[in-house]
Amino acid sequence: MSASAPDMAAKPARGFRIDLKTAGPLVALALLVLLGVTLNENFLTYNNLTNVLARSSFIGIIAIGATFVITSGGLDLSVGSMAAVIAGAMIMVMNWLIPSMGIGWGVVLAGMAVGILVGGVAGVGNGMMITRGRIEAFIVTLGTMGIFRSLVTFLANGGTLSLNFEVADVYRPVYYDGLLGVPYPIIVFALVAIGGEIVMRRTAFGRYCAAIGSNEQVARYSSINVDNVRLMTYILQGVLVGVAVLLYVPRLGSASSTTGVLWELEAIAGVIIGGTTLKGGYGRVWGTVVGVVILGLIGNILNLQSLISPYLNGAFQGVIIILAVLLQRGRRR
Amino acid sequence: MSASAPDMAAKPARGFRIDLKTAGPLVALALLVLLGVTLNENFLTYNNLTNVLARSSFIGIIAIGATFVITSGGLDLSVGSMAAVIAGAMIMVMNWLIPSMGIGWGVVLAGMAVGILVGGVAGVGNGMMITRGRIEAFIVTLGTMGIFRSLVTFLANGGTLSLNFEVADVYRPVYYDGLLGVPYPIIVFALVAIGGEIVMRRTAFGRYCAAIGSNEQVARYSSINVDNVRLMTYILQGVLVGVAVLLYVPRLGSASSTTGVLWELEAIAGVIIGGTTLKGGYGRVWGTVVGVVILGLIGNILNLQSLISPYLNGAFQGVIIILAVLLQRGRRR
Amino acid sequence: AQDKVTIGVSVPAADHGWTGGVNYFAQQAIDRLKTTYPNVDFVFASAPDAPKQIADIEDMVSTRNIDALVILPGDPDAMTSAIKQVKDAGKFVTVVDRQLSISGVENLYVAGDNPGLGANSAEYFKSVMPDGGNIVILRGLPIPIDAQRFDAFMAGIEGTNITVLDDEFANWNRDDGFKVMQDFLTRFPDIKGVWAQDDDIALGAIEAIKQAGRDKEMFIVGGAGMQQILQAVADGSALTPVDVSYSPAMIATAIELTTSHLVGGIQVAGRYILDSTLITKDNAAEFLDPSSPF
Amino acid sequence: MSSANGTSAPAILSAHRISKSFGDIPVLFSIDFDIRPGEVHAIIGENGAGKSTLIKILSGIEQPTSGSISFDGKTVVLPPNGAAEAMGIVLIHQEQNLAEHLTVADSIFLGRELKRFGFLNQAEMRRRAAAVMATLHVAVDPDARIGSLSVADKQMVEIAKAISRDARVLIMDEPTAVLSVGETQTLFEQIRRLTARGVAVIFISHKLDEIMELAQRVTVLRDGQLIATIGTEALTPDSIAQMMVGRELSNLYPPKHEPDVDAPVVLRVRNLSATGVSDISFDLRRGEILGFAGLIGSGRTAVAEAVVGLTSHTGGQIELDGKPVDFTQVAQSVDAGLAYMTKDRKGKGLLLNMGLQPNLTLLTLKKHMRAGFLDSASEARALERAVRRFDVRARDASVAVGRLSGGNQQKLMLGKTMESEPDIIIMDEPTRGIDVGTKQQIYHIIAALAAEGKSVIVISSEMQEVIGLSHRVVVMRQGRLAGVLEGAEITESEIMRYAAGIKQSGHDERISA
Ligand SMILES: Nc1ncnc2c1ncn2[C@@H]1O[C@H](COP(=O)(O)OP(=O)(O)OP(=O)(O)O)[C@@H](O)[C@H]1O
Ligand SMILES: Nc1ncnc2c1ncn2[C@@H]1O[C@H](COP(=O)(O)OP(=O)(O)OP(=O)(O)O)[C@@H](O)[C@H]1O
Ligand SMILES: [Mg+2]
Ligand SMILES: [Mg+2]
Repeated sequence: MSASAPDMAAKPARGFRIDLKTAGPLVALALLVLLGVTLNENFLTYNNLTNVLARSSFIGIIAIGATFVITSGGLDLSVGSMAAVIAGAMIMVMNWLIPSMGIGWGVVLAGMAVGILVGGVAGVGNGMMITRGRIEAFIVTLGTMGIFRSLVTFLANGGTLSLNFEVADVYRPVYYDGLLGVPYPIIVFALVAIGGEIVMRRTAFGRYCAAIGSNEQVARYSSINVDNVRLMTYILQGVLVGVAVLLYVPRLGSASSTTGVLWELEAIAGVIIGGTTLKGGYGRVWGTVVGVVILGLIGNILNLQSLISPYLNGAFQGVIIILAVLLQRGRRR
Repeated sequence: MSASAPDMAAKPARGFRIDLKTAGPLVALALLVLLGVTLNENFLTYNNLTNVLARSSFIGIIAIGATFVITSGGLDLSVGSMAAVIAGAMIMVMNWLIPSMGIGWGVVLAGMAVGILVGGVAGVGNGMMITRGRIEAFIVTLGTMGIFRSLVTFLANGGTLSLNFEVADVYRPVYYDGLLGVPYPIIVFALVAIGGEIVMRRTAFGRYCAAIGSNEQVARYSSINVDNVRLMTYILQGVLVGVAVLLYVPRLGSASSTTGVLWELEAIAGVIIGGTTLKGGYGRVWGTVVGVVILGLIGNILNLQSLISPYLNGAFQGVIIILAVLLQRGRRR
Repeated sequence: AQDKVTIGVSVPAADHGWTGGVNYFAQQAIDRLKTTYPNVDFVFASAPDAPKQIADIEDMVSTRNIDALVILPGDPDAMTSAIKQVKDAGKFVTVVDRQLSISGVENLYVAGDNPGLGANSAEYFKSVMPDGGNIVILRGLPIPIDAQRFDAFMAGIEGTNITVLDDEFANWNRDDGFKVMQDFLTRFPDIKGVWAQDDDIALGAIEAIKQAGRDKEMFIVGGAGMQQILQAVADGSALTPVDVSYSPAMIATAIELTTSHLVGGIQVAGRYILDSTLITKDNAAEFLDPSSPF
Repeated sequence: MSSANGTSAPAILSAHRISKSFGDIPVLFSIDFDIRPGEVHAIIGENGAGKSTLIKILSGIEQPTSGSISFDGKTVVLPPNGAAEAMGIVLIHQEQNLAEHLTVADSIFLGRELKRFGFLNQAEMRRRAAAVMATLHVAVDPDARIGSLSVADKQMVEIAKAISRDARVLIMDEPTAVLSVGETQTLFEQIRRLTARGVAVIFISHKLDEIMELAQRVTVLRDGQLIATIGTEALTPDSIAQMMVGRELSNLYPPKHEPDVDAPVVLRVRNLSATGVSDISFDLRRGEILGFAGLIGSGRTAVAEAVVGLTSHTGGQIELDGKPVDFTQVAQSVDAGLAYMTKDRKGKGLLLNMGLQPNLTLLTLKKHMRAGFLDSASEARALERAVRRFDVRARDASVAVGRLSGGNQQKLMLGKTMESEPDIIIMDEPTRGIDVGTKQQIYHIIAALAAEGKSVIVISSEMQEVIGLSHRVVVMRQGRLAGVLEGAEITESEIMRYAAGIKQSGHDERISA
């Protein structure tokens, strides 16, 4: 409440009008880059920056989904476990298809389709329980978080599900190659971000998400089908987790009970750092992108130096996160 | 929003009037007990029940603090890490005092005082950043969660801090002994619960928490010092984490970087299962107690049977949590 | 050897006691070697999960110009291709404890013996329970190493009269060891032995057994060689008569071997298997190290 | 029944024997109602009579328990949740119904966004929003967030939203409650423009002169019963009032007791500047009722909020009983005997999800403590008192305040503020949405307060109210004090002249009486 009040008066971003609040996360990002440059001359290399962006792409894509969920006043704690289930399902299906389809892109594409499908179905499950069952999103997704996590443990029989190596070799370029020197994960991340920004700002769906998060009653009286819009946000979230996992599997080639642990926290953190309000009503996708990149850079910067004891990494992270948000809040008073 | 709407008509609990919503978590608890009895004849033994309640007391006491924080529209993700820091600090101080004070209750009492103090200070830190710094509670406590966790890892040098064995022997009874056959942790839990219930229902502070969580502006216009009340909830939370740790340390006599991991999630889950609304405005302490006991029983029941593969423990937990809440929501429509 | 040498060390975050030990011993080794070899620089990172650990080693290659990598992969299957990239970039790679999913990637493999830990424990149970009896098992986390230990143990006791009443995950954590053991004690009136697989779990279980006053009825076998347990073994405790070594100090060995290879040109290659030995009252003294936090 | 405007066109929307119960509490009993194209049909009645409930049924927001609705001559079941808008039935809710985070343009088009190639056509929506706002003479940026608007501006946005739709039946539930004369007239112009085009308008208001001016027919409800539907020409304000309340209404305003000439100044404000206002100076004497008049957004609320410490002031001095004060917390002003009642009962006044009792005592909880604990018996007594004094009508005290009728919410808020037993009370739109009968009661309460030595500031957009109650009137314009009127000068035209900037008094001329 208190934290959201300052947004009230903020003008909507028409084009990219610069105001203080908008600048907040960008300033934090800039300071972080400055810190990186000071600490290590390799920081600004093309290699390092693409590394950081590519690896931020999973969380980034998931966080873009979370931006919609949170903007409409919801929450999804299950995304990390969902990612693990999707990865597991993709790997199992691909391994299982090899005898009939042989090694090749056919198998990979089938696996990808399964990934998106499982994500969508998981989203439908979450969304239905929340909208039709009228159970708090926190509880539903806490429950499915446990359920999904168990499921992947069960499927992997407590161990690891590994993708067949030959298929993995076919699939690998999806993470490691790119177009004109830009790795695919970054391209996909960028496309999802642009698409998300457009949906949020330029479509009725985005508008409805904000309206529902701001005041559900008002949305309802404006003949918005609140339940359907809510449901859609969870499905979108599920599908985007699927997309993220499409990029994740070629990188790690395996899934286990530890895949995706705590991704939900990171995704939500990215969303909030980016300026979306946790209680709903106001969300911005590009802010989320900046938030996620900030989180990615923190990890990178910690690896650039040996000054801070690795035991204190978490403390450094915590301080930066608070400062990044302080920067955008503090300016307004 | 949708989830809180059903509260609208909820009668204020004057005395303990029974209504459907009130009954919800109790019904879930009863069903769980029934399940336990069916699965194992030892379930209802005095020993087993005191074991479960004593184990639940830490989370329970912390969750009672969380009830106030959440009722007033806040959130504290740092409680688990805070518990670890407090345990670490207590152990270090006690070990350090032995040369000067000798083995005995003196050292233990000093340790306890330190525990409460550290908890209070941590609460002040969280609360000040949230109220004075105007940073979202989610971000502040996510940040301090990392900071506290790092701190204890650093203090323990990545390993475990162990309490001197002789002092541990003096301290042990605080967890393992009891009064008239009731273990102390259960007694303390009960006292905190009764105290919490009274504060929530019968004091201005409790009323103010609900008012702030319901509508901060209205609270401000009603001459409530919103920032101070908020701050107080975080301090109360910190002190109660301290109290919980006073009971935790004598159990195993150690603290490490893994102490209290995910306690925050468990505490919040207990609060929400108990019927408090995550967005604030309505909270009940006794519900939280029931919620925490439900969570404790789920774990207990899982250990008392061999039907469910341990890989699926998480799924069972998830299903029960959702059902427990469905029970109280579903009845109202 | 070069003038200036940089060695990257990547380990999992201290999310339970044993990995806490890994972090500790890695730091110890680094501090020690830094003073011995002023021209060696170390980059140390610990990561909570596989993607983070991959990120760490990517960063070491692209921003810190490491010459060698010593890695204890948290999730070896997920890490294999990333480690292979480091190798392909011409770095010397030492893998610790956990086998990668394709062979021939690492230059040096310093291995603990997970199946050995299970098998050695099973041997002990067989020797002290020749007529069989009831035991319970407290497992770690549902990850491959746990499965290796568990499977080897179960294979070891096969054909004996030892009955496993139930097994549950205690997550290599004292609190969970306490809870699970409490409930097992509630459930089973007759338990002769407890295999806890890990000393952190064992410490929690011991408290539960003591609380129930059943410490005369059973014994408990942990693993990993934690000082607190070793001390008890050395003191001849009936509750913890033995322990099975699985020292997190193996990371230090790996760092030392790698450093001496790079600096001193000493040839190291292939596999170093560090046995999981049974620690008894007689040999406990060899393993005691009062300065270790583990 | 003969139609007032002479047309005998068939009804476009009608209700037959409509009854409604919430749970087992009946609220409406067998109501017949109809509206013809081009007609303004007013609904009046006491607070809680069931007006809002009736129009909610007529717009599909609520479903009747029994009875039927016909639209265009056909019996229909109206779709819920405002979907009836697609049929041309547009409703302005009594309680403002806007999402705080959205912009003005967003809000006006919410639920029926203009699109081009599937994407929002924001430029066009902004343009049209600006155009509608302009027809209402409201200078609000279409990109401004709703949360940053004043209550009156929000109401204008609601009106803009409604009139910008293709309405065949436009239903307005107390649209003028927070509007001043000027805005009301603009609204009426728009209503007349719409009715000329054949739009049917259902209009709810407690301001009887407005009804006389605008409506052709009037339906009177009392306690959920239909009393009568009558053509306006057969009515006088007095006869309507009598039908509503069921008794003869004596003089609405009590006689003014002039305060003693030597009564001390209890509140002295000098050169006050704060957000939205600057250089405000005035005095308030003991036993005085000081009216604050002005157009919407002229800064009356801003002055009050700065005085009590809700917002910080950037300059000037405030003296209470001769002592300089500088409140930074509302609690300080309450303790000093100065209370402020907000006009925004939904956003700032009441906790809608809580019962009557916690709402009433929230401001004064300290008075209901025994040995450090809340004394709910004492709270219950306070509620009983307030219910009697302000005639708050609720089924039972545990009902969530959000479910009370608008007027009863207002009365409860009045009760809440009076609980603090202030020596100086600032009331912002005190009779917003209150029926004439109760209004009279409240005016008498205000007069009685003044007579017993309390001082009252009444901020009101209802000119008659300011004139009828005040000993002196401060007129504000664009954040500044335009003039102070007293005695015979207090007339509608004089106030308007100052408010519109036609007349301006010298600076220190008449700060004090
Ligand atoms: N959702 C609801 N649940 C229960 N009771 C309700 C609900 N809505 C209205 N009521 C009750 O119905 C009665 C009529 O209310 P309504 O809002 O129609 O009155 P009104 O004539 O509009 O009054 P006002 O002039 O004060 O706005 C009141 O007693 C009110 O408490
Ligand atoms: N917090 C604020 N930030 C910016 N402008 C404000 C703020 N509060 C008030 N204003 C502006 O100050 C002016 C005075 O507003 P205020 O609400 O005090 O007027 P008012 O005369 O009380 O209006 P009404 O007739 O609606 O009661 C308005 O233009 C308003 O938009
Ligand atoms: Mg089992
Ligand atoms: Mg009404």
